[in-house]
Amino acid sequence: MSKTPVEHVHARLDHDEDLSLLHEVSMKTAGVSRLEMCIQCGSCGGSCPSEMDMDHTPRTLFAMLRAGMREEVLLSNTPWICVSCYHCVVRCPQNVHITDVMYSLKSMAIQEKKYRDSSAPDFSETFVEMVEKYGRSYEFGLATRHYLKHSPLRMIRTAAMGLGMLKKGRLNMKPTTIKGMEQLTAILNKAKEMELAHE
Amino acid sequence: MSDYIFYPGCAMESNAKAYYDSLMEIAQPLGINLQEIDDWNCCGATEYVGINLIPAYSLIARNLALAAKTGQKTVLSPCSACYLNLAKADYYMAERPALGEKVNEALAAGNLQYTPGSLDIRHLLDVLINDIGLDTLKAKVVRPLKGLRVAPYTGCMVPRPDYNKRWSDPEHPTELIDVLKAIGAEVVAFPGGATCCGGHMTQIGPDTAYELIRRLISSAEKSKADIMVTVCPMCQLNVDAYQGETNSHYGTDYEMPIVFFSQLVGLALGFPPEKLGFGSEITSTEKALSRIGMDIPEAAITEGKQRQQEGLPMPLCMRKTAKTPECKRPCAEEAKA
Amino acid sequence: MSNDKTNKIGVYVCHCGTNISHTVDVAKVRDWAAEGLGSEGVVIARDYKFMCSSPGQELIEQDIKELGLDRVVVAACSPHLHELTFRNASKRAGLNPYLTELASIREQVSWVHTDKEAATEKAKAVVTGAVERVIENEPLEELKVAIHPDTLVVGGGIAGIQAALEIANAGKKVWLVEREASIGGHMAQFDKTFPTLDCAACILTPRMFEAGNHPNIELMTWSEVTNVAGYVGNFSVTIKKKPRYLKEELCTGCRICIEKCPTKVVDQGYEAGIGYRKAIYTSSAQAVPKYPVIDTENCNFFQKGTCKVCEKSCPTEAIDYEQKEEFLTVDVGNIILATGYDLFDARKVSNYGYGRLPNVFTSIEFERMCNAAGPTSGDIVLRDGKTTPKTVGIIHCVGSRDRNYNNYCSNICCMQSLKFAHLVKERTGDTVYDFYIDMRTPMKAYDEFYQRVLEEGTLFVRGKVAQVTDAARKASEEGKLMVQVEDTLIGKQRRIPVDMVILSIGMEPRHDAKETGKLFGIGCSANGWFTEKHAKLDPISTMTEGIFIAGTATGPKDIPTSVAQGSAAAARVLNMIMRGEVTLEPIKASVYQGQCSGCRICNSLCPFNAITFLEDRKVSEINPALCQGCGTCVAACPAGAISGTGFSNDQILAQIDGLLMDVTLADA
Amino acid sequence: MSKPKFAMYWSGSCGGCEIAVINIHEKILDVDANFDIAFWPVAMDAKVKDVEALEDEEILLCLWNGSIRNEENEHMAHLMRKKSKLLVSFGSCATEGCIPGLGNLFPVAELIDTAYTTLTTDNPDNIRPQTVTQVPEGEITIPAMKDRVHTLAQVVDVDYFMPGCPPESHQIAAVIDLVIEVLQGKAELPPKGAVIGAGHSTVCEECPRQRNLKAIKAFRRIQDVAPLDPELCILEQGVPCNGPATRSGCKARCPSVGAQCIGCYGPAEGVVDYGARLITAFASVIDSKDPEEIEQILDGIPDPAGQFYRFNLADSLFQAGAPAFKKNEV
Amino acid sequence: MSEQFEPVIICFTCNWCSYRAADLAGTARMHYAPNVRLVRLMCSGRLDPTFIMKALSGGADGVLITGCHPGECHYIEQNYKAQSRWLLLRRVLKGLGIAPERVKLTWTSASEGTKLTKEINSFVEEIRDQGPLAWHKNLQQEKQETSQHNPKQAPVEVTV
Repeated sequence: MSKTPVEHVHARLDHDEDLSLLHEVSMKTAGVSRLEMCIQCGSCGGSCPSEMDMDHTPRTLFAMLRAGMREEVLLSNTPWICVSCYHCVVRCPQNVHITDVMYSLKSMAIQEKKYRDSSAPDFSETFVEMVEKYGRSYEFGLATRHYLKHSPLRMIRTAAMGLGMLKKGRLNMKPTTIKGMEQLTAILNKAKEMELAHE
Repeated sequence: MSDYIFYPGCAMESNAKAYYDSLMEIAQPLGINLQEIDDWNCCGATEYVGINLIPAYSLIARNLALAAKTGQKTVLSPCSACYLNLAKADYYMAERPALGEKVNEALAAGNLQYTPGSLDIRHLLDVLINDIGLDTLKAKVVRPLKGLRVAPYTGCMVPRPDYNKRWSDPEHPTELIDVLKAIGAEVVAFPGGATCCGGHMTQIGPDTAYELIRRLISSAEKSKADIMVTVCPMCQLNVDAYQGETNSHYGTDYEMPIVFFSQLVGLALGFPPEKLGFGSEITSTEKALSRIGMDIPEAAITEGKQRQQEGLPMPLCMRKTAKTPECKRPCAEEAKA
Repeated sequence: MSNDKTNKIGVYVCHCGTNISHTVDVAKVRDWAAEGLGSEGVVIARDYKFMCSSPGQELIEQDIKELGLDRVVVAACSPHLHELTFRNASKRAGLNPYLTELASIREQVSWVHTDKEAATEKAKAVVTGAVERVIENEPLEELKVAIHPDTLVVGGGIAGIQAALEIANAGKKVWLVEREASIGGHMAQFDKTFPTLDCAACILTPRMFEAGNHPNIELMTWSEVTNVAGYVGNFSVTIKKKPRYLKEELCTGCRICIEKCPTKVVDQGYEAGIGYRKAIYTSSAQAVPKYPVIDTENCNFFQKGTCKVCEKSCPTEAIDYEQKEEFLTVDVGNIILATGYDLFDARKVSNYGYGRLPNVFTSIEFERMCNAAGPTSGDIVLRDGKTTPKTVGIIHCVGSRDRNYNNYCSNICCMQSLKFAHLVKERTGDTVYDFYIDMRTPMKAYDEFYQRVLEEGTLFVRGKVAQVTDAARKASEEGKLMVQVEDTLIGKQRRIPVDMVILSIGMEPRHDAKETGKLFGIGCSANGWFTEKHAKLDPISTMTEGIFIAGTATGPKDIPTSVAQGSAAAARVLNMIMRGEVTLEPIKASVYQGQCSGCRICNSLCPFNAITFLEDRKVSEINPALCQGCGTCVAACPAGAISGTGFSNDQILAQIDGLLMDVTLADA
Repeated sequence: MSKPKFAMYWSGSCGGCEIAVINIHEKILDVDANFDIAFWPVAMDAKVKDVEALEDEEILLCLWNGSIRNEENEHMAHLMRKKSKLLVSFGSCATEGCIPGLGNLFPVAELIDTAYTTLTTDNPDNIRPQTVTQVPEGEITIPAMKDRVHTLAQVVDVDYFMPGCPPESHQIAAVIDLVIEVLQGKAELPPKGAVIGAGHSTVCEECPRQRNLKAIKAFRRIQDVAPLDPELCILEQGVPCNGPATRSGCKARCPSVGAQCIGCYGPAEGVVDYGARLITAFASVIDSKDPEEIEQILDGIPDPAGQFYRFNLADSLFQAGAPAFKKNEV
Repeated sequence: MSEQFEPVIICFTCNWCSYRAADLAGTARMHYAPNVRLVRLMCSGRLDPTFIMKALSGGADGVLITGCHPGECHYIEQNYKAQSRWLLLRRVLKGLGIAPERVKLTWTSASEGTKLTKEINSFVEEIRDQGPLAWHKNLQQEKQETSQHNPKQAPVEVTV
């Protein structure tokens, strides 16, 4: 049975202050995350345009990271609702790389298969799959596959729009493949061998 | 003629063809010489970074490595997300040397290499303002868009987080406003000018996206704009193509067209609409265009000045105080105008 | 390296209990000193449990007397701890204190290394370095300088006024220089002062008047210091008196000229940009001195050549359009800088909309608005000048505690915000929201004031406001300012509609603090505030002797602290004056003029202006009283003509030789 | 009474010092009048064995010019030391290594290779000189090069130093006058180890140019400053002039005629390392705090080691560049 | 004792910042490599390049220069002078074939005992990688060769 957040904090504190989760996320973040510098002012949560659909504000999430609440953090929908608008980043008085931390949390959640709604991770994965296959994004393929799997109903609703896009030449039926696919694959394969966990 | 390494990005080939077409038209007369990176690949948008870090940055860096090979220094990207990704990779590879090393290790598998800091990553809007210049632009205008009320929609990923400190203000950037004024359009006060269109949420969390799209369109409506103008393929797609869904979600009947700024610049430079990709929008621009289509006055645009009449005086505009001469943000008078 | 066998050096190795001896083999170090360094002149080497104890010190004194030691090396702790102790011991035994050296084998060896063998070897090297160095040491005498009894106080805010009055009341003369037309500073702009809510004018004006009329205070307003020469006890200061375009000796302060002046301009100074003044003006009716000045940029006569209404209306013919700036040079013994602060420019935080959204005000605008003598006669109204707000939001930390702007807490903003919350409640009964990150109310009666404001019903929201916007999302938001914030105590974003927003803006160093620092030879921290000699133990002194500092020039402070510092700085100055003379550390540079080529390379290196070029003899000279002993000129002199006591080339080169002796012996 | 003996010897150097001595014109007659010239290979024939035959310290005054470049130089230095009462290190080569000292930037083999393979050398068989060669007449030897150039004082004890490349003739004349006065009992010798025939301070002391506060934003070559202000300090015009660190005594010859001082008189009195004085002096007047900008300014001094140690390398703290020690590295 | 090369490093400190940082490192019992020996100056502005050359030519393998952070100099701005001198000295060292990396400049405030410790440890490793400079040894060896010179060997009769 999973513990409530409060129980979890207590469980953690009973042992010792465990900052390993915070550090893990920090290490996995591009650039210098400065996550440990958060002063819990809430300028991120206040700035967020999509906060209304999040289960936790980014600030709360950072506090939870500090408290080592791994399950709760990874299961949170917050990173998936983040729209990458960077408002929080420019307003953060401590210059925490908030958007990039959200990306890190998503990748951790995907790795550990910890998410409540598979739609968003699937979308990202499908997108990446296409890019890895062709070297370019392939919206038509992406949209059809994603909608078919996750919201066939919406596909019907948006069919007219999609058709319009097709008609106006804004949706390519066929993917474009780059010439250097072999090179790109070699690069990505090498990249996948590496992790940015230790410095 | 200034030379730029051109990174168009995937959208320019598909849903943002209008952006591509109009850019290709206006580049020549404005003196922008574009050299497309040979065999560029997708930048990964906002998706790849959320899956696996090193591959995501390696994917971006392949483009940087290819661009650096040309020997030129400046990369021009018209797409906001591409611009941000390229700039970010360049910045973080230097800020976090471990990342830079690993990405280069991956690039080496494809016989490529990139030294962070060796390229200038610039957005089309920045190049237009700072390299070409508003004066040049104004001089080329043959059909000022007088009477067209435009809502300047810069979006997020151009002015923020602004790794290289190129933009006037992260919250209320003035660049797009200045360009639109230069081509004679009437720029309305649009408080949401740098807020979010919903990004990929139209795909994975439409309810969130509809709200953000609604805020934008209702704000543009309220400010009596005929048309919204954007610098970003994603913004254009979301506001344009998902406007119908947003309407049905909220039971509204908005009809707010949105086009790329290059399209309007093209019109002002005298190109016919059909060469600039007009007609490919889902939300029709017909009504908006008709406001300038019929009547093309020659008169120069004069900015109306409003005086403080009554009550307490407003703070001085930052542009007018000597202490911060570099300020470019809008002042009260302009906001009111 | 000198092998002057005539030296008699004593080396004393301290165990420091076991602090040193647990890692360093002190006996080995002692034996090395006695045997290995015998050829260098070491005649005695001892080790002892606690060298700094009385018996330890007596050991040294005894050896100096009995063995006739002429140099002493104590291998113990850091010189910052006990250099003075052992120098005094030598002095008691009749040896010049500067012939004693400390070798730090505790902080630099035993405490930071674990390998006993390596630590012992290093300790030997450190001791050898000290022995070689001490051979080159020279006996030094302290310098004494007489103190001029007059004092210069720069800045006529509350700290400067306080300092000037303290000194003047003690019977000593003060030159009080203020660059504005009136003294009083920022405090004169305020309405009420926290936490007691006294009216600022009621407590400040009497002090201003007293300073303006004190027989021992020479008040120089509308004046600036342009040059500082000399050194502690003997400064020569040039003051520029800007033209008021009015003969002070004729002006009665009747204010008729002000009344008659036809030109009204927005007052960006005293009225903080929300009120107006004339082209001839005083900051307020309580200005000290009472003389107005003409603002030439806005004066019809200076701009267009016509008008002269002030001249015509003046009953005493005091107006003088021809007046020029004057320069005055005064001699003083000490200087107090009380140059104050600037306010953060709220327009930089564009998400708060100041400058764009009319009903966003800064704290200083609000102070003027609250003030009964201010532009609204104390009415709290919106920018339209008439509407009373129903809901007011107050935002803390604007420009403070934020790496994008100023990365420090501005100290007074929490209390200032609470004061505003109280004033709004008291005068309008409005709903007041107070947005804070952390509530900082540590001083006397401050937290009690917070309790009072809580009681009065102000609504506190813990969260840094993300933005203030007029972009309505729904009908209920139309026409309001929306304060968007995460209420961090519930973890949800809120959009709170208000009519008026007050930004509690922080303090910044004066925009010209760097130049002022250069003028007086004092430094600024990374944030731009003046640096104290010691942040805790000597907060009102600077690195330049005879220059003291008070009030917000060193960082954000409230009024009581500024006043206390003004008094403290005055006490230090009086202390100097009473002493009559001052003793200076003998670590100084000097030019051997026979060797100086007059190349003038050193001339621009000294931040304390201690080096002068003698045009007649074409050589440079160093004023020992101004020299702070940094040694930069010594290192720079291409002719080797400048030497520095205490850290001479010979001393340092010898020390390097000593430190490397193990290597060179192994190579031989 | 026989006249005291005088000698002058020329080792690793260009011969300019000898010419400078001749340039004292009729003063040379005073030398002849007061001294018996025992050994002066440039001026008159004499054999080493004649010197060897002398009593120790029989020569009163020996002016030694030239660096210690080869084993013969060294041998002769020991010989002349033994036979002379006063040994004067005469000129820059003897005193600080001078231009030959720049050879210390390279391994000696490389120097020889360069000398015997340059374009202007006609050496089709790529021959190298050998210290010992068998010829029909027997075995002939030539002195071997030493690994580095040394100053005279690094090899033998020296009584006085006289700097300059070459020493100015008026200074030579003054020194000769002094020695004669000493001989006549009218003056006393300076303390042993003293620098004679030069000032204590540096060239600026004698330089007629106007000097002000210095704040340098760019260093330039003198030919790139056009026109050079004839009245103003050359360093202030951005030209790295070695004058501020170079011993006075030459009457500021170069700066007075519009050329920067290149430092031939070596360091001022008491200075440990000549180059260090220039490094610190030039760096101190750079008007910038930004490392990048400073680097840009420093680019204006393209060869700092050469500029600062043109004359003084062999006598500097380092005495040589690292390549000179190559053979010592495993 | 292991076979690894133990460099000797001279570290010049400023009386107001880095020397106090070293005191702090001691008081806090932070540990660092014993290869570093400190020389106290009143200010990094006192640092004469002669001292660095003396150290390197006199047996040290590396020199660490420490001073107050830019803008925090106790004597206002003398640390910038040290910076310029260091930048020029590096170029001279390079010209003499000595790796400029053997002389490093780092800013350390009085409170940065940890930073000083870190800088010392990493510099010791950097110099260890550089290997011995052995300048004094080289000069010494030559001196010995010079003085051991056998007069019998050389003289060449110069006859014309």
